[in-house]
Amino acid sequence: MRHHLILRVVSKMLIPFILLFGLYVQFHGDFGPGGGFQAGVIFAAAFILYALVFGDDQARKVIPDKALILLVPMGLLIYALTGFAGILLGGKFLDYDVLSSDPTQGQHLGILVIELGVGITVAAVMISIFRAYAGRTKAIDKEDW
Amino acid sequence: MNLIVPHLPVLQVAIPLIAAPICVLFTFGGHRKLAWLFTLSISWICLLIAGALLSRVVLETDISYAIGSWPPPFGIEYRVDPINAFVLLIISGVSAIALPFARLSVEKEIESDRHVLFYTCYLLCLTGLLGVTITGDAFNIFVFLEISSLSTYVLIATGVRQDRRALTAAYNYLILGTIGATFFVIGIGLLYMVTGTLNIADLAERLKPLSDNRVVHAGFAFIIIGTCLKLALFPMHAWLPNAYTYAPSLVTVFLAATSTKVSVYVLLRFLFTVFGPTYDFVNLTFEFVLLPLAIVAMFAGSVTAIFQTNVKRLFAYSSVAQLGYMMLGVSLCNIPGLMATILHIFNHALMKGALFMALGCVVYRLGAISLGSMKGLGRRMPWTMGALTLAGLSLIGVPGTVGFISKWHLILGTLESGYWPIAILIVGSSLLAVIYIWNIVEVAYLEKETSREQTLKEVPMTMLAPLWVLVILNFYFGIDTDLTTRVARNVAATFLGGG
Amino acid sequence: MSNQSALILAILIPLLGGIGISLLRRAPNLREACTLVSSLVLAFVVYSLLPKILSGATVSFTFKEILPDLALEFNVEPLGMVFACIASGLWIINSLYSIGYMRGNQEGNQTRFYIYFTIAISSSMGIAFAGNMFTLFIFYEILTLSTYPLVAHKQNSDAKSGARIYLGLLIGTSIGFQLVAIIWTYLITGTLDFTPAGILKGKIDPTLLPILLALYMFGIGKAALMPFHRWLPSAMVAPTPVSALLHAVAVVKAGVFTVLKVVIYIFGIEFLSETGASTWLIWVASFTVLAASIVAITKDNLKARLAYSTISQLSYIVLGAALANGLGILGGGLHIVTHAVGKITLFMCAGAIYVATHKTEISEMTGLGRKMPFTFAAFAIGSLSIIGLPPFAGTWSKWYLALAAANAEIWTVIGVYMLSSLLNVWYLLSIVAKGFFAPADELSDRVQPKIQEAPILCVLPPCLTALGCLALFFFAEHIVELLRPIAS
Amino acid sequence: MIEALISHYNYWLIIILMMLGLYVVVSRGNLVKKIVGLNIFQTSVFLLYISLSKVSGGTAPILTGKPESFSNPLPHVLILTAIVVGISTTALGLALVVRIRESYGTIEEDDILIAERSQDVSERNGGSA
Repeated sequence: MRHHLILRVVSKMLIPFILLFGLYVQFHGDFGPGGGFQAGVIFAAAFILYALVFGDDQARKVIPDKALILLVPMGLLIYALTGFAGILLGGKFLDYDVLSSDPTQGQHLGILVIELGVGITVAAVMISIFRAYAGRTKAIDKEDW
Repeated sequence: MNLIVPHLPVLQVAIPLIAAPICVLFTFGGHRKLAWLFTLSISWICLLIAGALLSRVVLETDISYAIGSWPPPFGIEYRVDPINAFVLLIISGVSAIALPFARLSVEKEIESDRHVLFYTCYLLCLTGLLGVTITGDAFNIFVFLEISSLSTYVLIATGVRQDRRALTAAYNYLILGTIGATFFVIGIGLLYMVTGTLNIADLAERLKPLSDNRVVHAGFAFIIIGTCLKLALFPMHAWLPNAYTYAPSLVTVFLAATSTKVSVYVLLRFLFTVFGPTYDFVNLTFEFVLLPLAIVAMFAGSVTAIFQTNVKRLFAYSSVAQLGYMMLGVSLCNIPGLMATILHIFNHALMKGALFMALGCVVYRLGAISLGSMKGLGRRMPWTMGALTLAGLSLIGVPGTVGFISKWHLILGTLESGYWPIAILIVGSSLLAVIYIWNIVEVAYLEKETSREQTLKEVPMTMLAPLWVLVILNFYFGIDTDLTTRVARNVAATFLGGG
Repeated sequence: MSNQSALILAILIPLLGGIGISLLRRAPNLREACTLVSSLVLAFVVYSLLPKILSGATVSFTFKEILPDLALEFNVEPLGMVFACIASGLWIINSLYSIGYMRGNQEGNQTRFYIYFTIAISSSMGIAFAGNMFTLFIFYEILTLSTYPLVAHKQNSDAKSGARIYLGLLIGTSIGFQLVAIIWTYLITGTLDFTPAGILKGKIDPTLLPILLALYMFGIGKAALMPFHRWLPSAMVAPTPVSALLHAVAVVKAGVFTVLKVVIYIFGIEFLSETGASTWLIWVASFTVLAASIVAITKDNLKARLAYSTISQLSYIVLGAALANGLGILGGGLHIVTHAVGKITLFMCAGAIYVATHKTEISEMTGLGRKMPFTFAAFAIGSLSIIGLPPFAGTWSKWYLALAAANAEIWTVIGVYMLSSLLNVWYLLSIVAKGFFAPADELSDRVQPKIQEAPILCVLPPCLTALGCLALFFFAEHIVELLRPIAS
Repeated sequence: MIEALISHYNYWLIIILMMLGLYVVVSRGNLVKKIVGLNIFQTSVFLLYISLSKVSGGTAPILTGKPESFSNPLPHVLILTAIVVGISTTALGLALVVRIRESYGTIEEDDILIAERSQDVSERNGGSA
């Protein structure tokens, strides 16, 4: 789609805002509607849009495959380690109360970290799924579609 | 110790869960071989935890663990009682025994660049199965069920290197499994609609005054059908034979020994803990749905097995029949019958684990497992075929093996309910097992070998040792039945008394 | 050596022997020595128990409770003692004979043969000493399975189909009927222990009693009651030592031994005779006796004829049990011994003829007796003993069985005994007569000019057992003494 | 009667959707269409949960300090999880379809069955020969 000028310009303008909105949904999730799942998908949407307009190879330069493989488990690890932190600090698994001296602040902190982990994993997984399909060599002829 | 012991219930699930992403990291820096070792050690840790949990619930009392310190009816509760501690032990035990066998088998059957992801999926599957078993929250069961199922579909599809039919098998399982899980979640939703709770213990309490509510009936039906699809009760077994046949050996061993058993456990949980045989509609289900289907399953599975030429598929159909035995025990709804089911969950894991592992050894050497290719194998691979024969005897239910113990209780259960024609049917279907086992024995020992098999050697020790551990357990628990019958009796009494 | 350890050793020694054999598989001489040594040690151990049992002591040993109230339990009582003595004693002679036969015939897979033989003997010991029906059933099944490789030894299509029938019938009846009967018994009585007066009395509806009895009797397929007798002729594809020891002594005797045990200790003789539940069995057994004898006459294959003769003789014992009186039990127990010694002689002779001439059909054996005098003499003695003529052992058992029938005042049964003895004369002595007196077949003489006696290890054992037939006639009183406590 | 139909219109819609989805899964031979059907089926369940959590007159479950009746947030959370499960299933299913297309050259169930049956037959003959 290299020659679709309008598309390229519009998406170049849009992508930063999509990312910003993703971050908003991510970090505002504990006060209003939002959270890691939604944010992750929005975040991934930005990268997918980029890949669609500028090509898969270009997108791979932004986030290499290796980074994705690293990011997927990273989010999960953040989640699980927060859970274990609860145990280590004397509470139960995923107990946010003990994360800080004040239980309310602990809850706040806990849910932020957890959602961050979720967001990272979801975004990385969505991009991986897209890449897994888009990156496949053409096996289907034009006529077949 | 204080850091570990009170948290054992959650560690049982959290350790394999966190191990899965860590395992992915082995893709970096040429540590691929370590993935297997890592998975193995995680499995053994899980086994230790399960053992500790079981000994605690058997000797002391049930354990309840509130995730995130949210008290039970509101937060997610992990609840360990003898039945699920027992199932936990089965799952982690099979995994711990199967993994030493896995190294060579996986190297042979799966491309080397996929090993790390394969073991990651395996760990996720383990997490899911353990989670389904340990959780005390109905919706959480669904989540873990899907974790295990999704990873199972992937694991089955990795068999594509051997045979492309693994793909369609995984696809069909995906469709049917998802329908089953969705039915299950509809049922949960309907129950939630009337009770407003998802905690199993709480659900049981709140359902008591609602036995005439039609939404409850619908929810019950959805849950039963959903789990029966997952546990492959005839006629909802269509996904099972191909899935077992074309999956890699390790996956078949693990799935055959654990995944359907976990679904049986879920069914037991809902039938007895949540609803209980005091409800009329539950009793009607036993008598008019589960009992006839179980009997048909026993025969349809065994008869189909007799005509199979692919030995893996043969045992897959035999699994359908064996699930019939388990469901028969459930539907009898008396102490020996339920004991038979619970014993058979354990015993069948031992015998099918051993059988599929022996077939895994055959695949390792031959690459194929049709009856025709096994001619004269008894001489070339005496230890493998010996193990196969002995585990087959256990499947038939020869006295001194675990199969006999469960069959004994099952027959006792039918006679106690006065269904003595069914007792004869049970006996008849075990005679069918004699036929298909003996088909294999005859081919392996009495047929002349073809020239191709002349150069065959026995599989390496690392594959034989786990196989024989399982075979010996088949006999050990056939003679020393203290542990198994004690747990089974305990559970059966709670289910029937507490319901 | 304490009594208990003797009991355990009796079951373990053959197994240890089996392990020894598998270790010595590369050295045939040592391997066969191992078989012989373990048979000797086993006989020594078993016979060391004999004086204690004669003095009325009991030896028991409980291993492990497998199912609630059902332990793996062993208990030595007179009937089991008799069975163990006869099986272990004849194993020595049969070991000698196996060596001669297997080498003389150059059979393959000899190690496997000897190993499974030891397992079969071990499970026979388990059956003999079982303290409850449950333990007995376990060893009964092990015996079936361990003899399967022996029956299928030749691995050709004949062996395969024969072994299939063998396994199918024995497993089928035992799981299909016997197991159901056992579980039924357990359900109504809560125990399966062998108790002298039986355990069923007063616990079961008398109208159901014949059904339960039928489940047991047809379930014990090894007793070869018609119509479940087909496995025995099929099993004749096995090498002759197997037919001789297992299918004339261990397996079939395990069957009738179980029948006696069930009748005495589960049902109780008194209870059975009071209710008359076993009347139908008298007729089924009588029919089997006569029908099998008649079939035997039609068989030209020597081993097949002997197999049908065995079926007929086994039903003598079942008949003794069905009469449900002390004399019947006594006669049955005695017949286990006398028939065992007689039949093993006949089988070993058949094997010796096969080794020497490779002949299996009776019609080809004309005049052989003059070339193989020892073999045929032993055969003649064995036949006479089975027919029941003095001075051979079979006389006594038939005597007691007939007395039992008279005691029960069922005269037809005496008629059956007499008629079948006449048929015995026909189908057994005709072979002897053919061997000694018929003119030799000249054609076969020309083809195979040098027929002579089989190797010494094949001829000596039948001669020994033939002498045993003679000796038992004079020592039968001891066996009767041993058995009398259970018959009263 | 009409009253019952109208007052529970959400359930009727959900049931229709559910059956439609299930029917597509069963009746279509195209593997991708099956997955679409599966998605419709799953979505109907999501709707079931969400519609049952609605409390008439309730607000969003955000604490404002004022005593208000608010809708039950729990089903939304549950369905969030279920949606994730659904996405994973769809992704995996489609991945399998891609691989099936690569090795069988078709995504029509009938053609695949024919190919598999001939494979079965050749295996059976090869095995016994």
